[in-house]
Amino acid sequence: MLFLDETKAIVESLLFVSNEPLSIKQLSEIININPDITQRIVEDLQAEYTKNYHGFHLIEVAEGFLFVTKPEYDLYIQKLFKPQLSTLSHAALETLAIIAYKQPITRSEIELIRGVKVDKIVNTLVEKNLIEELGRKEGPGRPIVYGTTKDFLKYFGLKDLSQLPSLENLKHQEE
Amino acid sequence: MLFLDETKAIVESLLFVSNEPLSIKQLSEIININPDITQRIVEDLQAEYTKNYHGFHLIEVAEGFLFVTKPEYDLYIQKLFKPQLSTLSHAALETLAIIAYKQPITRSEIELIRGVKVDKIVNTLVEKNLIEELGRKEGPGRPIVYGTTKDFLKYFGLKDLSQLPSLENLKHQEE
Amino acid sequence: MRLENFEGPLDLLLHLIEKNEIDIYDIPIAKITDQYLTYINEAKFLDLDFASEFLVMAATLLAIKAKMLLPKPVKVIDEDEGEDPREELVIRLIEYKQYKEAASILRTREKEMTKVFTRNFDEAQIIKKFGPGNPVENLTVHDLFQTFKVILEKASEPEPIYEISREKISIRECMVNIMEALSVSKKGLVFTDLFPLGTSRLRIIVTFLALLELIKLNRIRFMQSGSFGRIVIFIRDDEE
Repeated sequence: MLFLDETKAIVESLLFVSNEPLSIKQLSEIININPDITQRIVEDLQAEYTKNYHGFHLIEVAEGFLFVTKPEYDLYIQKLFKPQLSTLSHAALETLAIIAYKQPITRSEIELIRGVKVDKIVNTLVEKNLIEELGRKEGPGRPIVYGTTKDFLKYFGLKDLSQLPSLENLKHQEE
Repeated sequence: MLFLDETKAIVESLLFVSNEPLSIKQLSEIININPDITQRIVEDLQAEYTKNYHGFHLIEVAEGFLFVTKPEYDLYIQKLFKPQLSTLSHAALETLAIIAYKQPITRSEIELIRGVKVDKIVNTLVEKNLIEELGRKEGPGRPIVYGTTKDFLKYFGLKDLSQLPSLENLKHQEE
Repeated sequence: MRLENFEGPLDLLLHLIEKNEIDIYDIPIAKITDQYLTYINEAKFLDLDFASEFLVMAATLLAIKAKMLLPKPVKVIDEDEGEDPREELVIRLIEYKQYKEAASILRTREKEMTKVFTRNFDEAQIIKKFGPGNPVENLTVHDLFQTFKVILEKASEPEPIYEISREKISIRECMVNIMEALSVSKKGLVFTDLFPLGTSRLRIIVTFLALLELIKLNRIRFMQSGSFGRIVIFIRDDEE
């Protein structure tokens, strides 16, 4: 028989690693203890983590028990993940620039310009809703052609694509 | 200014949701508090979770802090996950050891020490994100130089590279 | 123990040194070379790359062995004395051994860490929960334009070309070289002198293939003064 402190620690470690709610039954079977003891331990843990100085607590959902952060700290958690929301890698920016100016364009045409594979980046840009599939090109393999989205215009504060700084300007700057 | 209990709860909630170690700097910036306070809170949390009745604790790894389960409960967690624990091959470990100590290092420099080709192993280690390209060396062919990543530190539970035993010590052990 | 159990030629050598309880600074090279060659002979090489690494080391060992057996020239210059042909190999072995130790320390740490689990949040899920946000928050249309401008400029530049030097040796060329050397020295050539320390792997292999080819063509012959004695190569006279 395990000591109560140790049993409590085991229950806590299991709840800690699980992304899914764990039931009293599951926990008891894994640890091989009486469900009554498990029940008491889980209630102990619930009471403990309700305390103010804890950032997460143990909630009971339909299927069992799950550690989740307390809702009042959502803003901070959002801040933690936010950098991933907004930053675009330089490679992604390059790819986006090429698509913006050369659309409709296929993946292999982008690769020809950038000199590297762009599969992943194109997928990321689609996920971020900055570009979308416009259709397929006639010709061998009928490759997908990409273009920028409405969200792209919104994010860059453009009314339409004609508002992109023109390449003609670029030429004149050069001369 | 937040009350200390609340600040502690916020730090805890951030550490709880993060898969990656969080540094004092990151935490302080997100919560917008003095790093000294963050440091004190993190030390508090470390002390708190060391206690026997907790199933996980706060370790310092890869230049940050990370909640992980205590090693003594791994059998129970394995029962929950039935995870496939794959360890690195001996060849991969040797190659990693050389890179860890001699970085930045080129592939042919590694081959000189190991006496065998390392192309495949280096590629595998890059895929596993344990090493990365640091740039190119000046000289003929401008070969790529490699170094270890943050994931390397995390994988081996190291705070930073200085925690590796020094080669001098290894030498003396021999004699 | 099979050859596949070793990480490479250095690993095999270290094993032999440990097994024989030999002082790494004073390797009985003849003994170790014999044992090394026994391993190689018994091995079935499936992976040619792997095999070539072991063969290169075999050649190195034979070269060292030959140098140590070579009688010291009479007119020996003092400075040359004390130079041990094993030195370079010993340095390599000691360095390799260090990293082997380091690897075993990493193995211990790895084992400890496999007992430890982190929470494994699906970050994509969390991000989704917070809504899409603006993925280009810190960028303006000017950044986009500048980036494209740089791409166009880069595209108009010619690709930089680097010359990569690589030794080019053909078997034919090597055969000619060997024959020329043989025609000059009537007393023949010592086999291992064809592979001085520091000879590139490619050259060793090509030289070896050239020798095999010359034997096949009946252009050269070998003489050896007893087993493990030095091997000397001679031109085969037409009359023979």
